[in-house]
Amino acid sequence: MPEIVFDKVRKSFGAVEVLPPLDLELNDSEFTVLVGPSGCGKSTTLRILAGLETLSGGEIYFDGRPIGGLEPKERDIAMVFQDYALYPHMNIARNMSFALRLAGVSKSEIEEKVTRVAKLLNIDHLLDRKPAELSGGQRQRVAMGRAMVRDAGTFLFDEPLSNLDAKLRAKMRTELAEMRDTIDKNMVYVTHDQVEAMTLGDRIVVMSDGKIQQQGSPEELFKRPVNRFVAGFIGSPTMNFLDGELHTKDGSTWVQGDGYMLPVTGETGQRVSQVATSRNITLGLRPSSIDPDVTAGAPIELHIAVAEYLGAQSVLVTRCGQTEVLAEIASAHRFESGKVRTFGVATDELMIFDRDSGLRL
Amino acid sequence: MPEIVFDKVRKSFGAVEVLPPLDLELNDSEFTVLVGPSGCGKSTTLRILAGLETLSGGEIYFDGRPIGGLEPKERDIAMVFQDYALYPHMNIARNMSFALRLAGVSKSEIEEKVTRVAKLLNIDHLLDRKPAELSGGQRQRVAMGRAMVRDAGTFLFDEPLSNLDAKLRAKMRTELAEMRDTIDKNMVYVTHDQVEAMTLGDRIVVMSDGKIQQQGSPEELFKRPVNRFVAGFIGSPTMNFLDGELHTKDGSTWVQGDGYMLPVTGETGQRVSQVATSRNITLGLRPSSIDPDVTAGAPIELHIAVAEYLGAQSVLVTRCGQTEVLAEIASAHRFESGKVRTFGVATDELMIFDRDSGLRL
Amino acid sequence: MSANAQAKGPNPAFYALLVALIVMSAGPIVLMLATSLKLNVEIMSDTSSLIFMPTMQNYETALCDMLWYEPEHVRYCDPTFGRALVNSLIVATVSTILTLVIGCMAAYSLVRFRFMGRDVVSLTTLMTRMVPPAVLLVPVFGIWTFQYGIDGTRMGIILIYVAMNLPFVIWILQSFIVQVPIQLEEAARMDGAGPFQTFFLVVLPLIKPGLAAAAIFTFRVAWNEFLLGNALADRNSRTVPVTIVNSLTEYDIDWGVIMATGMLLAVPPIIFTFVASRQIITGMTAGAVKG
Amino acid sequence: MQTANVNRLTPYLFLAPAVIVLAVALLYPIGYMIWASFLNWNPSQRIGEAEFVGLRNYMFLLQDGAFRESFFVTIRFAVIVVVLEMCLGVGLAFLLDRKLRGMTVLRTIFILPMMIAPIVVGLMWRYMYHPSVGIFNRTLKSLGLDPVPWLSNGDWAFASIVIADIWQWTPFIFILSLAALQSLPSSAMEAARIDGATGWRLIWHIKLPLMMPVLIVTALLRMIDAFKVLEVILVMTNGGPGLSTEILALRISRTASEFRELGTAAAMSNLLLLLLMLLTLAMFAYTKITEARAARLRARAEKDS
Amino acid sequence: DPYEPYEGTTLVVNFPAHPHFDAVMEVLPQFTEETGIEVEVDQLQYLRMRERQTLELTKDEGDYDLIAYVVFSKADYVYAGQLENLAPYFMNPRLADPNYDAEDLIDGYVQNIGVAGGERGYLPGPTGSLFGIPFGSETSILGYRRDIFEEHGLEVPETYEEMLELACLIPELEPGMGGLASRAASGHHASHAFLLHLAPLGGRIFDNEWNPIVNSAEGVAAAEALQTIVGCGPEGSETFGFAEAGASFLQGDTAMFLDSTVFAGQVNDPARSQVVGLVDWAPHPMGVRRGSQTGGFGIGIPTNAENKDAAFLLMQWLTSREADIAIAIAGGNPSRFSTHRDPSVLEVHPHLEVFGEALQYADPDWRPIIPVWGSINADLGTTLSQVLTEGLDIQEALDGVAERTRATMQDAGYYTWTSDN
Ligand SMILES: Nc1ncnc2c1ncn2[C@@H]1O[C@H](COP(=O)(O)OP(=O)(O)OP(=O)(O)O)[C@@H](O)[C@H]1O
Ligand SMILES: Nc1ncnc2c1ncn2[C@@H]1O[C@H](COP(=O)(O)OP(=O)(O)OP(=O)(O)O)[C@@H](O)[C@H]1O
Ligand SMILES: [Mg+2]
Ligand SMILES: [Mg+2]
Repeated sequence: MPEIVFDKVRKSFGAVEVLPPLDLELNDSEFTVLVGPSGCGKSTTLRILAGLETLSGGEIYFDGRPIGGLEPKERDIAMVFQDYALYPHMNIARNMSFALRLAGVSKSEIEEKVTRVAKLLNIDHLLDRKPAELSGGQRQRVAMGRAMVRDAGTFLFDEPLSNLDAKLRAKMRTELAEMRDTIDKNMVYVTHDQVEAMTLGDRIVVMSDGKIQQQGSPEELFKRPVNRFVAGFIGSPTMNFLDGELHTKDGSTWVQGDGYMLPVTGETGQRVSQVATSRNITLGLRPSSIDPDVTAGAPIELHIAVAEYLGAQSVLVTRCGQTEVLAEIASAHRFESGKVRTFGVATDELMIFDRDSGLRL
Repeated sequence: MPEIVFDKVRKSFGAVEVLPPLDLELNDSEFTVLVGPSGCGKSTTLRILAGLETLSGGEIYFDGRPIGGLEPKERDIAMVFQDYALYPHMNIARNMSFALRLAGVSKSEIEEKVTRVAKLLNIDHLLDRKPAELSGGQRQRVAMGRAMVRDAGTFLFDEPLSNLDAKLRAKMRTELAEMRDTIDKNMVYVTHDQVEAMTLGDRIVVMSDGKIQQQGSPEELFKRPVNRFVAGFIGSPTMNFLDGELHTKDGSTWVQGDGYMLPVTGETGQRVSQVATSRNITLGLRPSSIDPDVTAGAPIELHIAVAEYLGAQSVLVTRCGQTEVLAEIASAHRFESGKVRTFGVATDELMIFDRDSGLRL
Repeated sequence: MSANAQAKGPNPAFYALLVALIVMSAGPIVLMLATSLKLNVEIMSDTSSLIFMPTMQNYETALCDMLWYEPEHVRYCDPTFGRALVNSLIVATVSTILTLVIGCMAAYSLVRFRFMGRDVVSLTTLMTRMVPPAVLLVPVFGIWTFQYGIDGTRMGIILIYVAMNLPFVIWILQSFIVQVPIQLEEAARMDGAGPFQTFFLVVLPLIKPGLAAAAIFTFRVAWNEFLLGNALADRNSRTVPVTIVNSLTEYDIDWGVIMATGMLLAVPPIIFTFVASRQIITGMTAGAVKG
Repeated sequence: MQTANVNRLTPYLFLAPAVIVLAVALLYPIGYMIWASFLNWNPSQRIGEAEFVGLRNYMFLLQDGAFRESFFVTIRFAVIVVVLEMCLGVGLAFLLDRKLRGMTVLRTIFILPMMIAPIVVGLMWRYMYHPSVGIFNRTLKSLGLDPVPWLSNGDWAFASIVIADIWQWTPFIFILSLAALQSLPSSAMEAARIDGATGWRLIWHIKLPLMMPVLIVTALLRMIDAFKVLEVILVMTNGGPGLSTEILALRISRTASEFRELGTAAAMSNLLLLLLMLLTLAMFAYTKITEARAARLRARAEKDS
Repeated sequence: DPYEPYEGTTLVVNFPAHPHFDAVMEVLPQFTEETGIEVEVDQLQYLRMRERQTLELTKDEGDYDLIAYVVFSKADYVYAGQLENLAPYFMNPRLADPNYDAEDLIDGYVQNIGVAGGERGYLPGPTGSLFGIPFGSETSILGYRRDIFEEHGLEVPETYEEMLELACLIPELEPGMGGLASRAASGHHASHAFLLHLAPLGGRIFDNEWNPIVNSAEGVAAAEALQTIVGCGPEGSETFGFAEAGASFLQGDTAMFLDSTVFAGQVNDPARSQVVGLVDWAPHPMGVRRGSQTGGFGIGIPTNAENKDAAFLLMQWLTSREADIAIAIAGGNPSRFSTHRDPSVLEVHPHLEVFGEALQYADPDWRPIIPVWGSINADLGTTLSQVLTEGLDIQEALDGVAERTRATMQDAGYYTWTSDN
């Protein structure tokens, strides 16, 4: 339950600099979700926090106390490893209870906890098996269970649900959300799953190449990304980016590009209208902002390539000029590929990014 | 490109029966997606197909030729392992090119292929590293790359994208779809990701406990699941199941349960009306069938508990009587939790399952 | 774990090769056994063949001290064989255990930690292996006698055997410890295990094959060692090899008795090997990590 | 790979028992021995009573033809047996790395030669090499072939001790390789099978490289031990005929106990030690250099990209 | 009763594993019975015993009260002051048995094994004194196959010429049979075999001023004799040690045997021998003089012994006339002339009569007993092995040995008093 502060933490492996100085604060009892492209340094950040990697520079503070030199054991941390790291020679029950046994917890209590968590994870029938005798997802659940039986001050989860099916994942998500709400722990959670990130995080930290791009609540990130990177990273299917020119005239703003011209309204429109007229920008257009109903917004002509059926929704892969544009629409609508059709765009959801710096205007 | 037939294939590990006799046909140049809850035997099926596990019974035929005794090598198969199984002593380039080198492919061709695939996977800057020096997602991409450089007749993918971020995953998905469409190979693909399953599969096979529940095109599975299990498994968020009684009268059908009464229309309504009147059933209601707009369908009163923000969409967790009901709605709508509100249900999307057998009526 | 070679199974050439190798490896030992069942006169004769009347006489001679009856062909019976056997068992077992424990701890330290003087320790350890015991004999005897005062005790013998075997154990186990996925140790540390708990509860069980192999050799050396044992042991702490070598005379090599004793002497290490080599099993770390 | 964030004392705690034992029981006597190489010392004297003669022992050795001869015999012997035993032992390990019934028994059979006391092994081989009643010559004769002067001809005697050593020590390599083989990650092996590596290629590309750390150490240890074999050769040939099988360890041992010249023996063993150390250091340096070079190349590649 | 003060004492003695001492073990209980002094015997292989004693004797307080030592240890132990001078014991009236017949002890043995400090340091002389008593000593003797000799009407050789001639004649008469079994294995076996011939053929290793003369004409003759014997010997004798040479004779593969008397005990043991009852014995043939070997063991009291007086009593008892006879009957090597003539002994071991005769000519100086002998002996042995197996020229080989020996002697300080340095 400490407040954790990363102060200019650096990490390099030999010549490879993974974390350029990183500043990050994790507030008391907060559920922080770390997202970012694969290889951006999420796991490294967790491992540094856990004390498994030495710092190449900077310092970490727990409640103001520097802990750079502390052993993992002394940091009171439980962790789910991305690669599980199960003890191959212990059965599942012993894998899960290892920490408790080390801590000298009583037999009955161990038994009780392990059984409860194992039930929760649907692995209670596997308690006698060795890790080698489990499926991938079952192993991941054991890794998860090993952390969940513990009573640590800080929990670190490194993509703990990536190998589980949607149903189980939903269940686990609920469980984690409950854990977040009922017990008073710091949790840091790495995930690639948008749903997990959005539903679990009190705060989401978006990293790229070891640098923090933005942090904030899920809604903040979705609605007000600071730059093109974050905008493209949050939301699935990802935002469409179209090159264009921004024009302001008489208080109204529009963007014109290869094969489209869209007015920019809403809050963005107002804000952008303050900025210089006529400027090269990148237009951000969420797939969900495109509606088959032309009347729902400004018209745009899209050349339909493929429709990907996803169940209730479908993703239309289309082209606007030379740029690929994805649109998310209800599956009820049917489209013929190869045709050109006019869609309606919710113009108040458009985002404008500086073409060079990528910053959102 | 063989036609692969599983004929009563059985597999048990000691006392644990993983696959009860399994019959499965994988047609020539088909992209088959295997889905099912964690631990249901998907990986085992792939491994048996690859020749890594012995059969406990039954036989597998490639184009009618039994291959039970063949070495993996002789089956002309490329595989992405769920746990990657990279060669720890080789750098990435060598990991990826190993099969090619064994096959005696010329140096320049190897170089060309590896570079191309590595670029595609965004790991071209890592080619000189050893697997231990990569992040989890990077390792997974190497595992993927190792299969993709190959020119095998059958490709097996065991959750190959589970540790990648959404953006990369989308890119890979596109790539795989292209592979599927351009080259003429059998592909078997295990995934927990609904989007992958729906967009990539020519056919989806739903397994549970080693048994095949249903197989068919994505749309078939989504729209016409044979039973409650499949219905619950396909689609995210998962279908809501409400106990109720089915009544038919005068050609119109409705379901009445704790706190709701909904007419069943559309094709299902017609079909069900043939079946005996007054019957205990389970009602299947997709979260996407619930609309905040009451006029969009039959009214249902839901007690709103939480709204989970997902970006463009939100998931409303509500209660209908004692049952939890999820609803997927556009985030634009705002709901106060704790309130009761009336929603509209698309009654033609309802599904009716036999309460005992779980079969869809 | 995985199915090897599927249904085909190894081919006849494999079995032929195997038989040939077994003959090569065990042939001399079978010959030894046969010899131990013959009388000297037969052994050294040109005409003796594979078919002969086996006699237990040589074994009786070797074991006369431990028999309940007095074999009549034995003129003088060495009364210390039983005692030597006990000594040998104690010395070999204790020194094997100590060597393994101390050795694998050191190996672990050398593999997993970076610290000042690591390379020096590592190389020095190896260096100590390079010194022939023949030249160490006198200094060791002198030091044990005049400085430590532990000459003639089992302790003294154990100490030198442990030291002699340590370099081997340390070096060989290093290469096995390297292969244990470090993630497991990290997991243990996250679970609150201290370095010693990590080592004993997680690393040690996973290097079983290496430990077993190392144990086999350590035991073998401690069991068969003669030179230092002879110098350091007094009559009461003497081990079996020392006793045996000391009963060999140059005047008449009693091949039969020597072979019989040789066979008997080999029994404990063979049993030990048999037990230990069961630990050499595949897939110790299977399922531990992915990657 | 190594662990981060540990108490700075921990490594030393793990090391302490071994270091203490080694220091007390080996380094100290070795110190004596190094000192002894500057003395004219016979074993009836306590060390303090011996006369200091400076480098005389070393000077003597450098001029001594027998020592030179024995030096080369040793190197020849060590190189030949280590190479052959590595090949055989590793090969055998591959042969037996499979699931068969009775595998433990089989393994034990192949380890047997190591378990027989060296003296007995020596006697046994001497018996088998016996010119008239030995099994080899007897077999040759019964096949109508000429008997071989196993131990009575210099070259044959050398071959004979090589054969005996291979017989006795191949199990050492075998068991360690087998243990290494069984510790390999099975998943990599499966991947290789999918990639089309079977038989030799699986061994060559996957198994051997992965076993390499163990194999290198095994070879190193075997090499060191080969420089020290004593008893078997002592019993079989006692270094003869002439000096053809008089390996250094034998000469050292005889110098110490038969000639009672501890100083010279110590000097000899110091020279041996020096040689072995150089070998080891060379190997060490080689691995360090290749590692460093690989790292450098990688770093450069990284920067370029 | 001289033994009374020591009743209940336990003496620890160190004996080699050797047929003589095996016989002693059978007689020893009698001592305990007679005197009440317990004896614990530590039997070791003789080279190991020597190693062990070397270390043991440097201790302040040794384990052993009485040791048997190999003859060439005399040089080391006496020089290092580790063996008690026996004079004080023989002077002590409480200990010395007046009936102990010292004259009867075999002269050559006593000189070779027991005495030091006289001529050349290792031989008797006016300055010498006694440090041990021969016990388990041996000399060389010629064994031959009576049946073969009779069958071909051969004479028992009395001179070297005859013997060498016979050695090469027999393989012709009896195809497949060797003439004379000799050891010749590299090292001390070859050296021993050479020395065996060197003394009778009139040679020595050193002259009186420690100059090596092994390469003299006599030396060459001895080497040639060895070469002839090995050449006409059984197959593969180049590698024979004592045991193989003996075995070859016992198996009936060889007609003659010339080596230590210790071997005689096995000839009529059916478990070891196929020539039971077919062997007769003759003295070591004469060259230019008679000179059979002397060697084996003596017993002495270490200076660091705990119970020296009792040890002396045991020593005296063991070498007494009665014990000598008893031991001889049990198969040991007698230390006394009288034992070789004793009827009760001859009844069991008739061959001892010949041995007794041969012993008159035992040569105590057939090889030098000096500390550096070990390395000279080894050099001689390897060089001779090269002569036998690699065809090295004898003169050249022995010149080499002489040269190296000189250097060794020089180093060891033997030429300190000779003029030219
Ligand atoms: N060696 C084994 N011994 C016993 N049971 C095993 C063994 N290997 C796998 N199993 C069991 O077989 C079942 C199927 O495993 P499999 O790996 O095929 O599952 P999966 O469908 O791939 O699951 P996941 O999605 O979690 O990877 C699991 O319940 C697992 O526990
Ligand atoms: N030992 C190492 N040597 C060199 N580079 C390394 C090493 N370990 C990790 N890296 C690099 O550090 C970067 C960050 O790795 P990290 O594991 O933190 O990524 P991640 O964000 O967890 O990615 P993923 O989502 O793929 O797990 C990666 O680019 C990786 O290649
Ligand atoms: Mg990671
Ligand atoms: Mg799986």
